Amino acid sequence: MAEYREIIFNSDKIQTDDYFVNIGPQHPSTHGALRIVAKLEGEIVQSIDPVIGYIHSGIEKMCESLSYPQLIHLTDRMDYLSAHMNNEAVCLCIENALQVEVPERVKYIRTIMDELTRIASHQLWWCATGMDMGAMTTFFYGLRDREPILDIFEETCGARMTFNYNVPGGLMFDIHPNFQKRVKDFIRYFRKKLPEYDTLLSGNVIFKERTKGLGVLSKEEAIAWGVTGPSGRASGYSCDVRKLHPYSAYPYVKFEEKLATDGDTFWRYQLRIEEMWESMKIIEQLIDNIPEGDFAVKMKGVIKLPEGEFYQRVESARGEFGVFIVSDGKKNPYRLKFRSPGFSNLFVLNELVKGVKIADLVAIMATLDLVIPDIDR
Amino acid sequence: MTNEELKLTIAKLCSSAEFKDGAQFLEVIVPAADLHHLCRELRHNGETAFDYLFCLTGVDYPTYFEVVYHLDSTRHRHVVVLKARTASREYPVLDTIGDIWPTAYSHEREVYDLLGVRFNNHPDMRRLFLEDGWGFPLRKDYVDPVRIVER
Amino acid sequence: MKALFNYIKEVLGGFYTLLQGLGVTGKYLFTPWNYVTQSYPENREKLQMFERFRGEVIMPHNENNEHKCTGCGLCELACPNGSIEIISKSILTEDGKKKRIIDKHIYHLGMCTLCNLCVRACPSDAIIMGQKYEHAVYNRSNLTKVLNKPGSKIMEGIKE
Amino acid sequence: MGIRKKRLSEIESNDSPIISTHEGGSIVLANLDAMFGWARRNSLWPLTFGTRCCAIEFMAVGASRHDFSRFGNEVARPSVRQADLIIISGTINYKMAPVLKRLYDQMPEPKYVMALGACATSGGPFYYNSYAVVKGADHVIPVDVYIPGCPPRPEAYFYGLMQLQKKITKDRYYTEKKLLKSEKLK
Repeated sequence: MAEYREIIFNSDKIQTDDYFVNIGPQHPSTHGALRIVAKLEGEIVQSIDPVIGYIHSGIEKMCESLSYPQLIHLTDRMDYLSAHMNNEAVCLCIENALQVEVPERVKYIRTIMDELTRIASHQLWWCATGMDMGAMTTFFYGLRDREPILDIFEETCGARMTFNYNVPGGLMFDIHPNFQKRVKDFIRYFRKKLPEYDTLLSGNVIFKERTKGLGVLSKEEAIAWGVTGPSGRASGYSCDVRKLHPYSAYPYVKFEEKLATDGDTFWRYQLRIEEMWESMKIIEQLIDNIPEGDFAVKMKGVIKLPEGEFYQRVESARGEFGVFIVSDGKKNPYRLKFRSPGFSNLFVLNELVKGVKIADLVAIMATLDLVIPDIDR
Repeated sequence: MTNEELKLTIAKLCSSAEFKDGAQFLEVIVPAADLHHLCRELRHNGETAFDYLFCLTGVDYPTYFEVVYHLDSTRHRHVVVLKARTASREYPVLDTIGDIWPTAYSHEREVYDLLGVRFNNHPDMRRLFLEDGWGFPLRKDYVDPVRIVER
Repeated sequence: MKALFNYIKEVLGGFYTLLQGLGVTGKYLFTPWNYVTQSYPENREKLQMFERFRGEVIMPHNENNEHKCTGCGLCELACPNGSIEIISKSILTEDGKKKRIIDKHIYHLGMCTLCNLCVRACPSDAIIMGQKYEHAVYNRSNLTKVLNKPGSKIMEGIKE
Repeated sequence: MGIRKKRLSEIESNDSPIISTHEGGSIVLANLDAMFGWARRNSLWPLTFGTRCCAIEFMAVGASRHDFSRFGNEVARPSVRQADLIIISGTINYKMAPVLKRLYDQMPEPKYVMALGACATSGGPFYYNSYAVVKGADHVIPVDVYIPGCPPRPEAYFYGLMQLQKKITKDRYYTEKKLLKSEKLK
């Protein structure tokens, strides 16, 4: 008996082992086929190891055998929530390499579509975040407001999500005659509905208590780990490509780059809500002033890039998206690399979750806004 | 800093670097032996202060592999592109720079997974996307008659 | 005392935020004009897709069973994922020349990503995007279609 | 409980699943079959198995505009043990294929599989030149209904669901079992 007492109360002799929990790849809170191996001590996370590759489809290899206009449709399937930005990045890269100046009309339409895509993406992220924390209501409200945007896309581009609307040198079609009216209707509608989001989730005391001060990322860490987009800006890291390296019609509009200093889960959440307001402001400045003109410039039948290396960065809904093309002068790229924002944002997760409870791991992961095909490519 | 000034600064830090004016950015070809040293200098030097590595990728050339580092400075807002070449195609090895920019660890794993370039001193050199025993698919001589349907 | 007062205030304030959220959902319960749900199989006759909607690739035929396709193969080249195959055959024309015309325009709907590149590539507007969206089948082989109807021929006046 | 499920090879027609009806099914058991079919087809619980863009469209199907609870398809289950329909919404690659197979094996009978979108149907955009993607989910598990489109519209999903319900209605359990026994006796 005395021996047992000694073992129980003398902690030196008790041996513990690491406890591993495997989350995914089929798990509703990992937003796709992400697998996370979490090392726990009791309920406290010690470290995690993200295992990716469950949707790896070899897009970069496939692009080496496709011509430039053909490979654009694959970028839709990478980050399907910011499909238009990905399309645009490839098109801008090709246009810059060939030194083609697209008409002003194209720039305006691309910017409006970018911002609509950003709003739609953030709405869906809002649904998913609410669901990860156990609030089913957000799912219905966010997706209800997303449907009018999808209608606008479908009327103009012909598809709801993967629309392949950009071609090198411009757009595939002109905008639909109803486009401006529909966009204005939507902005009017959404200005009324967005405060509801605050009432439902951001103002909710349970949500606030759960997210404030959780998963803090400092500015230096954010830069060193390459965390961009709203997740990086929540730490005070000014990384908005729209401001730093303006493209399309962003030089013509006035908008604010929202920054926060706390870098916790709540501010990563709050910044995305504020970005939706900013996006609406950008659309309102542009929608009435779309200049007349062509919707595409005439390109050669076979597009061949000059020899060299070209890099183009755009701001997608998740952060800085980059396209790196190595061309050897043929009609298909020699090497094509997509710098996806989610890839860098995922690997900082290990730093954020040390010492939090396993239920909070899901909350932190939700506010990093991961889209797994964007990471896996 | 302009590209010319950058050129002078980098030439001072690493005498064996070659320069090339690219289409967009200043491109610097660094010998593999000097890579880690130069990166450390560029990161901690107050004039250059390249603290943000935004893209790391590998390219397969017929006789060597090239790893391309895109560096940005959040203080000075200038960009430089570093390129390091492996000595051979059979045993491609470079030094890791993950201790300077931690984001490089995961990117280097990706380069290893897809191209087979190994990085010295990397703490966790495992496959990332694919399972052990696959070939390195982004190499130009990769063939897989079972899984790939050629068009 | 003050701490206790603050505590009670906090608890009540927390309840108030919860009630606010409930108020939003409660409002929609009693305002039927805000309902957005569509009832699909019931409204099937009335349901109209947008005119640019891309449902499948079709080849329009006129009443004489004629189409515009010359079998040039540009759509096959433009397709990024190989969902179009063109099989051509050679025939003898009246003046004794050999001519290649289209035999079968095979379209794999199960592989198509509806990217519209084939329609853009077609020089004679022979193929367009159709509006049909109900394609579900039990057997995958039913998704491979032959777009030109049997016995059809090329319309007069279409040059290659 | 071995419930024999109709496999694809047994169905030739596209529009309606013609499943051979056996002569002499008894009145009680035939009615029981019809009742089971009715109950099953009106409470299909899907598994949340989303990999690529089609998963987002599947979310849209579940949301307020389209609302799949009208079909009794209501509760998307995170665990296979509570679900009876896998909707493969997205690409399946060689790393994911064993996971999918395992999920299918863990599922209780009767189980149904729906391939949503071009990737699950045939590999879609990744059919040619891709080293990682399985060329269609039916190389891994048997699929009941294929819905092409990239991604399919919510209405297309509902049409596929109705086709699946039609198939379940024609499914036979008791009459089939009796027939199997009599075949064995011969």
